Amino acid sequence: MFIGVAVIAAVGMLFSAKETYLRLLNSVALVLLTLSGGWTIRQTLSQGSYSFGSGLLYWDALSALLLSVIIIIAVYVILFSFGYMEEEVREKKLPRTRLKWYYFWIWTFMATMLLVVSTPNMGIIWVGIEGTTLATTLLVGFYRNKQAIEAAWKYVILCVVGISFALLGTMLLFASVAPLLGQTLSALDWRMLPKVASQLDPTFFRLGVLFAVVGYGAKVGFAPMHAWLPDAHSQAPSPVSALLSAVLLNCALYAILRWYSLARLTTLGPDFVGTILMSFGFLSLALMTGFILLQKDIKRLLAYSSVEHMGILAIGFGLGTKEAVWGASLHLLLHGLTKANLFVIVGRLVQKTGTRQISRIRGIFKVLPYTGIIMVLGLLSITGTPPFGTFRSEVSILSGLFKTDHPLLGFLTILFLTVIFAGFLYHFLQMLYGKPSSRHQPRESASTLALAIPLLVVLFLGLFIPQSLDQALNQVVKVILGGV
Amino acid sequence: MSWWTLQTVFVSLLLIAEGFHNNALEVIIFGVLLLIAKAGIIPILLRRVLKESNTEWVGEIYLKRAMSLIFAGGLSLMAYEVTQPLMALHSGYRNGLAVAIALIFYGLLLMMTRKVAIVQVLGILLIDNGIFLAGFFLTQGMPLLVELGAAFDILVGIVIIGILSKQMLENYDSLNVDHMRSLKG
Amino acid sequence: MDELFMILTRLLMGIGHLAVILVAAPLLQGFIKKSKAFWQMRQGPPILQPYRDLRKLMNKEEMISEHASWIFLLTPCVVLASTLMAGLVIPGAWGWAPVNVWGDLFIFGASLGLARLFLTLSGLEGAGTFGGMGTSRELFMGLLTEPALLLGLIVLAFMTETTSLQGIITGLQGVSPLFIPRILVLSALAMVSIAEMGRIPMDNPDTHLELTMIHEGMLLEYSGPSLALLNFAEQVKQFLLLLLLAQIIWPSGLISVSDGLFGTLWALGFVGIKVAALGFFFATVESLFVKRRLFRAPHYLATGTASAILALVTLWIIRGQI
Amino acid sequence: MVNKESQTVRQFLMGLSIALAGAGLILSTILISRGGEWVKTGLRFITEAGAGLSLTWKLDGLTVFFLIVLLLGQGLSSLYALGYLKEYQEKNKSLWPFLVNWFLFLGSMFGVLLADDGFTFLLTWEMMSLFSFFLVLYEHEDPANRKSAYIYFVMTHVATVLLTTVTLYLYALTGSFSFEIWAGAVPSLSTVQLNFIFLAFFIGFGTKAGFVPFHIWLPYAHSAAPSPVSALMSGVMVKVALYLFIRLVWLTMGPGPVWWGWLFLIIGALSALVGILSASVQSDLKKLLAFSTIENVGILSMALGSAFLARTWNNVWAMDLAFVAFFWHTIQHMLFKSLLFMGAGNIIQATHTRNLERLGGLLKRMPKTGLGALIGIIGITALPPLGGFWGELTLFQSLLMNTSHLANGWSKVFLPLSIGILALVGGLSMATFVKWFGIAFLGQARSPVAEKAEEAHPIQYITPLIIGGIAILSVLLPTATLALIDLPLSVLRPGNSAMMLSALGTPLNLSSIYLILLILLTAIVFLLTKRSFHRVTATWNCGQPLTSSMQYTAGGLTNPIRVLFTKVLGSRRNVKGDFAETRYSLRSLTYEGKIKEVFEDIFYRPTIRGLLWMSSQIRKLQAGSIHLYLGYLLVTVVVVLILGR
Repeated sequence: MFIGVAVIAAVGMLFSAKETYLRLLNSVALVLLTLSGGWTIRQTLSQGSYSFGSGLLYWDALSALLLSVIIIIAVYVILFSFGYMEEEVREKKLPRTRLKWYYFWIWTFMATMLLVVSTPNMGIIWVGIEGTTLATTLLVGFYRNKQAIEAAWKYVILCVVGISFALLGTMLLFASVAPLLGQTLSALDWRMLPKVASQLDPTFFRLGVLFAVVGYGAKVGFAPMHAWLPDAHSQAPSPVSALLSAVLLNCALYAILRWYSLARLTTLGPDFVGTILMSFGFLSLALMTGFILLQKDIKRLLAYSSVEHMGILAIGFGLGTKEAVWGASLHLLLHGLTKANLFVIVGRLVQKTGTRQISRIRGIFKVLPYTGIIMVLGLLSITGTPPFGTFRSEVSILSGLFKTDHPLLGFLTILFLTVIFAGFLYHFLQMLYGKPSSRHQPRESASTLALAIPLLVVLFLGLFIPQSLDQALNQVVKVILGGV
Repeated sequence: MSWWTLQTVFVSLLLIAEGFHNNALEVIIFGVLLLIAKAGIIPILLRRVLKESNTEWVGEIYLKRAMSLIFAGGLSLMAYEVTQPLMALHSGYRNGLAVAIALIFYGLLLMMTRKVAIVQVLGILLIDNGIFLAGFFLTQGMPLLVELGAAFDILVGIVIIGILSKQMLENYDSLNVDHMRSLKG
Repeated sequence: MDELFMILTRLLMGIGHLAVILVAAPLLQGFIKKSKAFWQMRQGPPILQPYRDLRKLMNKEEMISEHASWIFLLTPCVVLASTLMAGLVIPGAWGWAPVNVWGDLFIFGASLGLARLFLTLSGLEGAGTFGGMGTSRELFMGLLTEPALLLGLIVLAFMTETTSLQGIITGLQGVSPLFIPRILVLSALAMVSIAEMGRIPMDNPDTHLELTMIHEGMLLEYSGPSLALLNFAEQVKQFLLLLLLAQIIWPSGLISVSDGLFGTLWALGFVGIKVAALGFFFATVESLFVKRRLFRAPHYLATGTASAILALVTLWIIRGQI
Repeated sequence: MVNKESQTVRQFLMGLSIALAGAGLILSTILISRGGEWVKTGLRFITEAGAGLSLTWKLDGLTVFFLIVLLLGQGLSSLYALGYLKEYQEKNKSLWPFLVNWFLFLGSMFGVLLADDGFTFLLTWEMMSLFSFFLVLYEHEDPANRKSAYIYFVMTHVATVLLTTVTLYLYALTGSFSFEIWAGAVPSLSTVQLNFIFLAFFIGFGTKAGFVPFHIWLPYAHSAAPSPVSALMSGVMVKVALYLFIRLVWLTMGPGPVWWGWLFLIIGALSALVGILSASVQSDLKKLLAFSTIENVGILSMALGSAFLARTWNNVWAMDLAFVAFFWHTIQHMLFKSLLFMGAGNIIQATHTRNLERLGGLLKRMPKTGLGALIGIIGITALPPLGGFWGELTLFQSLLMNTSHLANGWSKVFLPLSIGILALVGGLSMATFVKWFGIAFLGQARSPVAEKAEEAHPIQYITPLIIGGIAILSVLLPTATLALIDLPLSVLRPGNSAMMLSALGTPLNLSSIYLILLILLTAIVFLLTKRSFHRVTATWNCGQPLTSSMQYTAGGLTNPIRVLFTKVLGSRRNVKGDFAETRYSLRSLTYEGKIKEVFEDIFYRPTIRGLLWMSSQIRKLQAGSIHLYLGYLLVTVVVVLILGR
């Protein structure tokens, strides 16, 4: 139903580019989205699962988690992008008429993502992921300058190619299932699949799952297939970057998780995919240290850190112990919130200082004190410093590493995290203090602090995790690990 | 280019034939749609873009022909190697699958070696064909919904890439991907 | 009641102990000067000259640098006082020290350290070059002597299984005077006390030549009573060091009431002889050697430290514990 | 103009901090006087953090002791800050960052002291680093301070890597974070595991405590922070690190192999020596103090080492003595170091320079600060009658007892040698602090700023004097101090230690007698010498007029040391003379002495260089060519297909 909302909204956007009209329509759409989505989530969590439209749409705890992430961040980001895009228009970066296209693509994007998390079908999920790529391509290239187009081009080419492998994988899965469940759509439905998982032809399934993980992995941005990610995330308008980093990556990961949880039940054994995930995650983590230490562009910095966090998530899920998966699920939520907030605040910063070069941004505390405060919070949260929630999630992922006795891996992971922390701290200290170099010195009001809400949530979750959330996460763990 | 069109025609005809073979209507319809879309619309669109771009595209390659042939050979070996264990398939289909996967690899290789944007699009389409071929050999066609979605996605994708390449022309006035190296590190 | 009595006697004895030290110190100084004169074929000043000098200085008017602060005035008293505190732990003629608990051998060095601290500080008071020079060199000397002194005493402590000087002295009676570690320790302590007394080859007590002086440099700004006190303190320190050495070479045991008055007097005289002999010895050494450059000091004192360590090693070897 | 609002805020919040400290002290004294089993067994509190995780806290004798140290430090430095912050406020610098982080920093230190399980420990520990980092960063206008803060935070984080590793490792082994359960599981571990865990703890805490060679951050951070913060960091925070040694190594890991003790002893001696050597050639008012902190931490670590050795050679007396020395010195160093940092703070606010070469003659202009500082240097150089000495005496004694208790072996040589090293350290520290005090307070002003200096705000010189008073009290009433020390001791050793303390108290009890006698004698001497009349004249200078440039400089005063230890300090001098026609008549001479940061050059710079080189290599992956990226994709597919078969 909220998919419908999104689609309608998307179409609706095209009619007029008046500020008031867009604001109104967006707000309405957001309210509807929140209501229907929230209701669905509640249903799902209370009943364990919830289906709609004769089982064509189906949610369990995992989908609910993703759904909530999507909705929360979407509301936050879209509300922010009102002011942001208006500012862009005022600064003649964009013609006003393009605004409607902006919102059109945003909402199409939303629709595809909602489709991804609402369908119980491996095939449809592929369609949805591919859809997200297409929907965001033009958003990435929205400024239509050389760099933007370059980024968009790399983005679409790499992702489409990558994804097509996932399709191949899906076909192989279908081939292995068809003899058991018949040539019907429901053969790819993961309400059915677990029942026959143990009888799947391992040769087909193995090949399929390999293709699928690589394919979706390219979309998640596992190193070394991450190359498109920093370009796309740094060239897109900041709200879009926020959506890409905080939501889209998670959706792609969600697709992998579905395969993963299926693979755990097959004759391949629980650790087959887990190992692949962990190695991808570890590689991403290790490589990102370099990119983050020597980084000149602040938005690229954030993009690379997204890759890093995807790596952490991959490790967490790949470990497959209860604790680690719990932590990873929590981390998925927290990273989404943090990264969205950071991209939003950095977007604002870039807008005010007019540069993305870290070396040119100085003395934020003098010029934009409140932005400075939020950036400090963001820095601490993204680097997993206590008392922020990310610390807790990372600790439980790491302890998973230790419990499955990889103490050396665990040590290295902590070491990499620390190096990354050092890099972040260095860049942020450079930007926060010193002499403000920018010519114009915009003052700002305390209302800016309202932007920090997600971070405050993360902070709160670091200090105390409410019962309900814990239960929800435990359900997620059950879904992924298959009735552990 | 035209070679590719031919290939597409062939693939979709294969589908239709298959459809008649186990008289499944949707497969036929789908095959026809595919024929129209790929053999009709896309080539035209690409040609349009090409006309606007006055890029002559001979020899804008990274690898020497010989090298790329060697690579291709290696990749097709790989494809066979990968598909051999699939015992459930009878051998003809298995080899067909191998061909299909090899086709996908060729597409990737093509995209890697050529500099002109359009060729990369061709590469994508090549991969696409490969996948459909594979789908044909594996399971006589996926569920319709998925097939449709996939085809639709590809179509939209091509359209969007077309738009992009127009914009690329506006900015770089050439379709040479090699100009786009500003985003590093 | 009787413990009050005990405390009183202890106090009285302590005062007596200090009194002996106070009286004897200048005498020793005079004797040493005399014996140096003997080696230099001079007649030299009369033995009682130091007393006269002190009295003369006490009645002189005092001059104070304009840059000096209250520390400058406080120093002489503190230096003398802390030197006397050092005296409290050294067993005197009757082999008894007012302060004798375990660990008091550290108190000796530390009290001298306190004196040094104030002396060096007031060396900087004058804001002149010489004071600073004296301070800088004195600090340098200090940090070189301390390890040797401490290690030497520690070896003795190991020899006698106690860390109270009185215990050590009484314990040493049981150790043969030719016991090798004991001799090594003696040499170490002798070297140290030469440096501490500010005598050749480390320092020259008789000259005010700015290139050579260390101790005198710090005193340069002092005059009148303060100077008297500082000189007096120096003499006391010298006496204490010689006393300590003397006791180590030929310890005089605890006397008991049974010895009677004669015994006590004899002990006193005996100590006097020992210290005088040592004084003569050092006078001889001083006349035989020449002053060394400052940066030769490390080698010299390193030798002292080395022999202390050697003493330690040999001690364990002889005891067959290594 | 003075910002009224921030003034009231300052006064209110700092007052609050003081009040809290006072309340805490009273509360703990009540608790102690009530006595009871909790001293040994400990009181437990639990706070739920949701999701089946609960933070557990524990209060026992050991904790209480350090809590008292912390509260004392908090109260005093808050009192001092009350005056110190005035200047920022007059400069219209916002006080909020300072005040907020101040409270959070103190709070997290409480947390670390009370933590009873690994997770709580990690949480509070990281927070402690974080907020102290912000405090160091408070004077961020100066880039040097930013650099210092950065070095500090990164170093502590690298150390925390090891701590996190160990915590999680133990968690994985025992399935619980609680220290008790760890302690229970330790016996089942192999020696290799134990040694690894120990080493990780050692480096982790040692970095925070400032052991050589992990000390390089300390001089930066402690000198960059505002003086009250320096006082707190040097006085209390390093002690917290040492506390964790006792809590996690001594109590949780139990007796280990002998080399643990030796490691503590040797690293301690090294730290003491290196720290004081670097301090002696410093001419930066606060860096010097920071280096001396390293020295004192070294001494404390030697005490720990002696205790460890005593435990492995089960020599109870030496162990008790070592611990008495440890706790005694902990208190004394906290007092004196905060006192000295406060003195330094006053000087800095009065002259706005940290360079000794530009100071001089301050005793006349800031007499009360000077008095406090004098007490401070007597205490910190471990001279009688003040507390520093008696602590070292006990340490010497315990080392001696360890030696004579041994049947045989080379240890009987090495242990006394460590005493020799301590003696050398004592001499060096005297040189260092004579320089610190003498150059700053005595003689002539070396620069106009020093001439114009004025006495600080009353609170700022009263606080140091209060500290001095407390220090003297702790010596005057040694029994009270020993009673305080008895608290942790009763946790650390089986059996009752009260009897032992009274027996061993003798030299410590002597401390009061010594003090009184010394003062008495001084007074007598003073009275006996009738200083009838004295005249104030110019200093004798061979008849030349005396200029301030004629006095010894800070560099010159300790130059002999610099020359003697050239190898260790890696000191280089370069003298440029500008001669007239003959080389006997000199126009001008410039002297420049440099000290290499040996350890930075050996360890740290190469590591960092290597890291950056590696990352520059990694960045080459992102070359910008889409063909390359497609290549990565293809390679990944192929590799995964091959490996996945």
